[in-house]
Amino acid sequence: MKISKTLLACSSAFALSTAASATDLEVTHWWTSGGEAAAVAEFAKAFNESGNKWIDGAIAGSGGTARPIMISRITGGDPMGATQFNHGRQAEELVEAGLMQDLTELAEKEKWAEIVKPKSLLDSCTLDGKIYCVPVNIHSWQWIWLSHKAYADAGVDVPSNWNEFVASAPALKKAGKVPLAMGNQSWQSKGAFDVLIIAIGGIDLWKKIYIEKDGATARSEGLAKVFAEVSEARKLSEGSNVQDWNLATNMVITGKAGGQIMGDWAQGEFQIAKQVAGKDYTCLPGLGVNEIISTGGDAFYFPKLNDPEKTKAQFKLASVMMSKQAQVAFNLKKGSLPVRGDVDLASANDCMRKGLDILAKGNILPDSNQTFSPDSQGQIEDLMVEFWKDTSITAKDAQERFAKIIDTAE
Amino acid sequence: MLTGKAQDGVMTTQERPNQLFRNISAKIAALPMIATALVVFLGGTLWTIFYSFTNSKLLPRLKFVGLDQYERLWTTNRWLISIENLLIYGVLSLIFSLVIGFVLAALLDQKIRFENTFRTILLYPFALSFVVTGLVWQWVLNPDFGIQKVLRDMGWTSLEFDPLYNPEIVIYGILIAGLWQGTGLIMCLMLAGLRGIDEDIWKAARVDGIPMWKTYLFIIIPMMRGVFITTLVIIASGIVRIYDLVVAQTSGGPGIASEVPAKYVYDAMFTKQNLAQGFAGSTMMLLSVLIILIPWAYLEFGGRKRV
Amino acid sequence: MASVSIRNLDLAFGNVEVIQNLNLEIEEGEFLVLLGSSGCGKSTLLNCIAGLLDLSDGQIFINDKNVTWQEPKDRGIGMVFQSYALYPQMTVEGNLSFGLKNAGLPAAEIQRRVTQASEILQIGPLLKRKPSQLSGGQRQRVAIGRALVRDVDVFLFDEPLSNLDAKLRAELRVELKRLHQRLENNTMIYVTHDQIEAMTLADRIAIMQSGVIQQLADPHTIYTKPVNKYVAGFVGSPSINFLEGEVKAGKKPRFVSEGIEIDLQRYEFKGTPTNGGATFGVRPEHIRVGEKPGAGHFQSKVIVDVVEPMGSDTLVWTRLGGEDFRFRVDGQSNLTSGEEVAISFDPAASSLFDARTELRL
Amino acid sequence: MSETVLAPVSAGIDGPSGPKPKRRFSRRNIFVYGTLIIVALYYLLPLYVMIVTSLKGMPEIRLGNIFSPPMEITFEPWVKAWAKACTGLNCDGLSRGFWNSVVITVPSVILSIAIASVNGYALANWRFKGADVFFTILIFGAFIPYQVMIYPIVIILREIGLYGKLPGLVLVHTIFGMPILTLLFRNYFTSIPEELFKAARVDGAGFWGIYFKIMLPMSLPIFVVAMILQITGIWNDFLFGVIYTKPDTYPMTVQLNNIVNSVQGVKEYNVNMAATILTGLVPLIVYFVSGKLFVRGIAAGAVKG
Repeated sequence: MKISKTLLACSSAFALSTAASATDLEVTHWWTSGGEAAAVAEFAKAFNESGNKWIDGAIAGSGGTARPIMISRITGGDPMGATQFNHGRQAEELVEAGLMQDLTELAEKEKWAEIVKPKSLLDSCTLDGKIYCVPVNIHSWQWIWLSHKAYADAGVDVPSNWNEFVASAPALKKAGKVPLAMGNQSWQSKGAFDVLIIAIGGIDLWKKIYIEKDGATARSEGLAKVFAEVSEARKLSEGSNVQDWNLATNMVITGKAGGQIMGDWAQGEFQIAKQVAGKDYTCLPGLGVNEIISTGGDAFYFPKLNDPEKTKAQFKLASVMMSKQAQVAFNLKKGSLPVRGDVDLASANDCMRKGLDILAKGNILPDSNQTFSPDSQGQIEDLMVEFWKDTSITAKDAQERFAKIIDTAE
Repeated sequence: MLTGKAQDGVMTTQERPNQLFRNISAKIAALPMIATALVVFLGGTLWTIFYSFTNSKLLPRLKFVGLDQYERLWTTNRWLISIENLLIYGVLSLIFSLVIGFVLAALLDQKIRFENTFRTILLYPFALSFVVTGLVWQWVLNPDFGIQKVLRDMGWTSLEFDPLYNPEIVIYGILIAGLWQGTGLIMCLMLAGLRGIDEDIWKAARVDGIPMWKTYLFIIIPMMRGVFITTLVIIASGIVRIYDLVVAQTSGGPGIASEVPAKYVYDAMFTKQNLAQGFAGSTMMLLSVLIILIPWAYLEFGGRKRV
Repeated sequence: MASVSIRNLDLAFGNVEVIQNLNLEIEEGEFLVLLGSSGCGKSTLLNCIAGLLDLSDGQIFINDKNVTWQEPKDRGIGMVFQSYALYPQMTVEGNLSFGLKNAGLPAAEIQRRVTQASEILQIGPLLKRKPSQLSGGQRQRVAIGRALVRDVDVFLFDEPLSNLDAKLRAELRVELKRLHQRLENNTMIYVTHDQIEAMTLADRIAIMQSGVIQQLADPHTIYTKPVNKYVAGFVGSPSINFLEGEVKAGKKPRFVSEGIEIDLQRYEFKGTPTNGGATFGVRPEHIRVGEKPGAGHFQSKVIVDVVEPMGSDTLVWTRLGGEDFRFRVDGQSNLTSGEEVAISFDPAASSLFDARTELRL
Repeated sequence: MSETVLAPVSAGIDGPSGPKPKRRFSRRNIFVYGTLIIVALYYLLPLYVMIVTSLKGMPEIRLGNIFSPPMEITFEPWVKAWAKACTGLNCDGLSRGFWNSVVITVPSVILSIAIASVNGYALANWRFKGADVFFTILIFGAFIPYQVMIYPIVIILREIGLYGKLPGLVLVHTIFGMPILTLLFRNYFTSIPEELFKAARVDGAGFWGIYFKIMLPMSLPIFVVAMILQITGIWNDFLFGVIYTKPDTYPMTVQLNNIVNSVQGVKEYNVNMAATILTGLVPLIVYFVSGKLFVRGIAAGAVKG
């Protein structure tokens, strides 16, 4: 009995990693749309190839639905093997409370500090000099997706920037299209607003407010212009009676809507629908005005587990997620940019190339998830979804309320 | 008499049983209830109130900020809208549930044929979860393919019926679904109450020539006090807790027009990662529950004495 | 030797005093009836004896054993309830044997006792039935049987016949009496508001009002010598006639009321008569009509107001001394309304109460 | 009375005689049945829409109106909802959740009813000091939104080591089912004649003896009510199911939510509706089968305040 146990231990110790005893690792995430699911399947495949087993714990809805469940399970002492969070501060306190696995050793061994680009991604994972998460992709918000079919139906040219888009809206409306598709969830409203700040107010304005949290700037004329613009834009989104972002995207894909301000993850949906960038749809980074992208994205955290086998599997998964092949395979499907500067995305499509170019030029911003606490984010989201959907709120009132949030933002 | 209290019986010198051990089995049996009441409901409530004075974010921590959370709560538009929605929904739901439930019960109580069939039809929505209810009604009320589209296709093109997408009336859209799901049970409770009324009352009213509606209004309803109290507890508890239905039907939208307090609390705690803000909202909700409950407890325990 | 002894019993629900400082000694083999109108505390007292209610103060002894804090089952009592309280899901046999099984008696003994009890109560053929298949009378027999099989010294009856119709009630009453005669060593405490049950069954009656025993005596004494106005008015059907007036003491004590004067020389005063307000009570059946009055008897002429024939006898309403006045005559009597009759009664069979204390004079 | 019998026959020959004729379509009947039928249609409408939609193909849904019957009946959505719909990487539909729901529901229903019935019995018949206070707190608990209690419950479960385990979930259902169930049982037991309870005490039965041998056999109606309420409540629960379980033990409602909210491309309304019906099937069947007992049980004393 004893001997066989020892033997078993030895054999597993000496076996190649691919032959290691299969360990089940439950991975929770909220990637359930078509493109997302296809992308996450790449991670699962790569992890399973390492001899372990990916137990998929997808929670549908959105981050808002999924995060409470994840947090409850981690604080309740029954954590999963790995879990998705957005880049930034969502898991900050969980890390502080010592509930998360320290990945520093692995990161140093694999020299993440050298390969992760931009470096800010890794910074978001770092607390007191220790690394606690694996950034897996770069997502940027600053895109508008335009449907060629919709514009063809309306008999106007596909716009090349935001101003043209607004100008063409009446024609679309006349053709029975919704000019601007927009889901009902609050994070979408806020995202679109943030993008419009950059497009209309400029990058510095954004930085002043979102990084320096300057209340005076939030009350400035510059931002007033943005609010005025949004108050016009919200009329363009009337009639998009959908909740989920991908249903809004679907309106663009099917030509029911002219365009959608949405992050680059929308790309995955176009891909699943077998649409070709430049031919069926057009993407305009920075809404065609200020070409810049934010470097938000998703990261995986690994809650501390008691089972050493599982811990080993966790490190394996972290390593797999950072690996070149997985990065390429995953990000191609997801429509996001890889976190490694040293991979070649030969098969990347038009839109991804645009993103890669901007990234290479260094025109990057942090994501507001990185600069704001979830609380402040949530407050802005509440305000924005109200503002977008309730036309009785004037731009002025909304701006004042916005400024108040910025005053106290953390 | 001869015996003073000091003198015990001739043969027994038993100790007076400790009050704590009187009915000991009953107390042991009630332990789960006592534990639930004290630890979960009371303890959880106090814990919640306690931490509402801190600035706990994702995890509870003891950094006190006084009434800051409450100040923020009552200056937050979303909370105010939530309260307003709850009031509208609550009052209307209470009235309609009682009225519809009672009227349906009275109709079913007319010794009609197919009573079982009707009752089953009225009751079945209660078997469905709020999530399902929300989804179905979201679908039926969807302007693009629901009632509005059907009626427009039939020629009524000017019709606007999109309660779930109009911030002004979205709460009524939710009310429709809520009533659909809940009135069946109320009807059942009322029906049970009506069945418990002495037949002679009806005979008396008939002989006296009192019209039926008057009999119901002035004689039967006052006799059903107990049923109404139970029903009220059930309806009211459902109102305060409303959450799933809104999430499934509108997610609080359009905008924040159909937000409710429970959702505010949940989102504050988990999405905004601001536990203390959520706790402050919880505390306000619990407080309002107490306001509902105190009159009930008074009626239940203070009103009558059992001899 | 007292079978049941209640000493200084107090009972309060919250602030409401239900029984105050009550003392009661019941002899072995005695049939004691607790009589009173509803709410007088009689059932409460019975529940205290049974151990179903905790007392606030005082002691209860059964067979000289202090049972104040004992469980009902350990007190050696059997109890019969008004609504029978049969366990609906058990057969008659199950009902009878339930208590015995709880006490852990061997099956053979249970069988023996059930058979015996069912023979006494003639419910043998019903043993396999459920309570819902029995008539009211049968149910109450079973309920009595349930107390019987326990083979206890003290039986407690809580208005056992109240739910039965008049005919059945009379039948079962006799059976209860028979039962008591047969079980001569068993003490029975019987709560009722029905004075006929009380009079027919009791060795002694305790009349209760507001948680206090007003009078404890044998039925005859209660009937003829009520200690106070309440008892006098409560016992007897048709009820006693009261005349309000005053006592004029002296060598020839008299009772004076509106237009009448009753010579009280034949009346047995408890003490020396004194002047003062009083109530005079005379039972309807003590009044003679048309007969020649005896010495010292009261006599008067009255006008008949209402005649109530009741078959065996007839109740005649008239007025005397400014009050309604009833008397009972033979069922054959053919008095009619408006007729004038001469009545008389013997003050010795009457009762006189102080107007203020309402106690017997 | 006798005079009427003897009255001249001619007096009443043309007057009413025999049973009073009953008009089938009296105004009252039209009102009663008319109202009921209209209301019934309103109540049935969503079910109809669900069933009809679940039998249509996607193209037909997009074109037609939701109330028209399917032109071509397809069971594909049902198959997909049961066995093929995807959430993330799992493409086995609701089937996995069905047994999980059973495994969660059965012990939860049994335990919660067992405890609540004993509570109700203790409160109704063995009133001890402070019982009313605990009961009031319990009723207060009926009003507490579950969301509010998630955090304290997480902590409590963590402290007693039941977080994430089936017993933990059963416990949560028991706790949150307790207020209303206890109220029902208490009211029911209060309505049972107290003399029965007293007789049993004289017969030497103790707390448990009376409960099991006297009260329990008499309480079938209220147990039916409690069972129906609990089966539907627990089966339909989403919140606790999602927070206190793991992917491989997700109950059906969580799977339903996942299927409905995992939109891959277009929203497959037919699959969603089929999934919705499938999820609601167990409580629906429970209601259809025992609806009659439900009303009877409530009438049997549950509502007597």
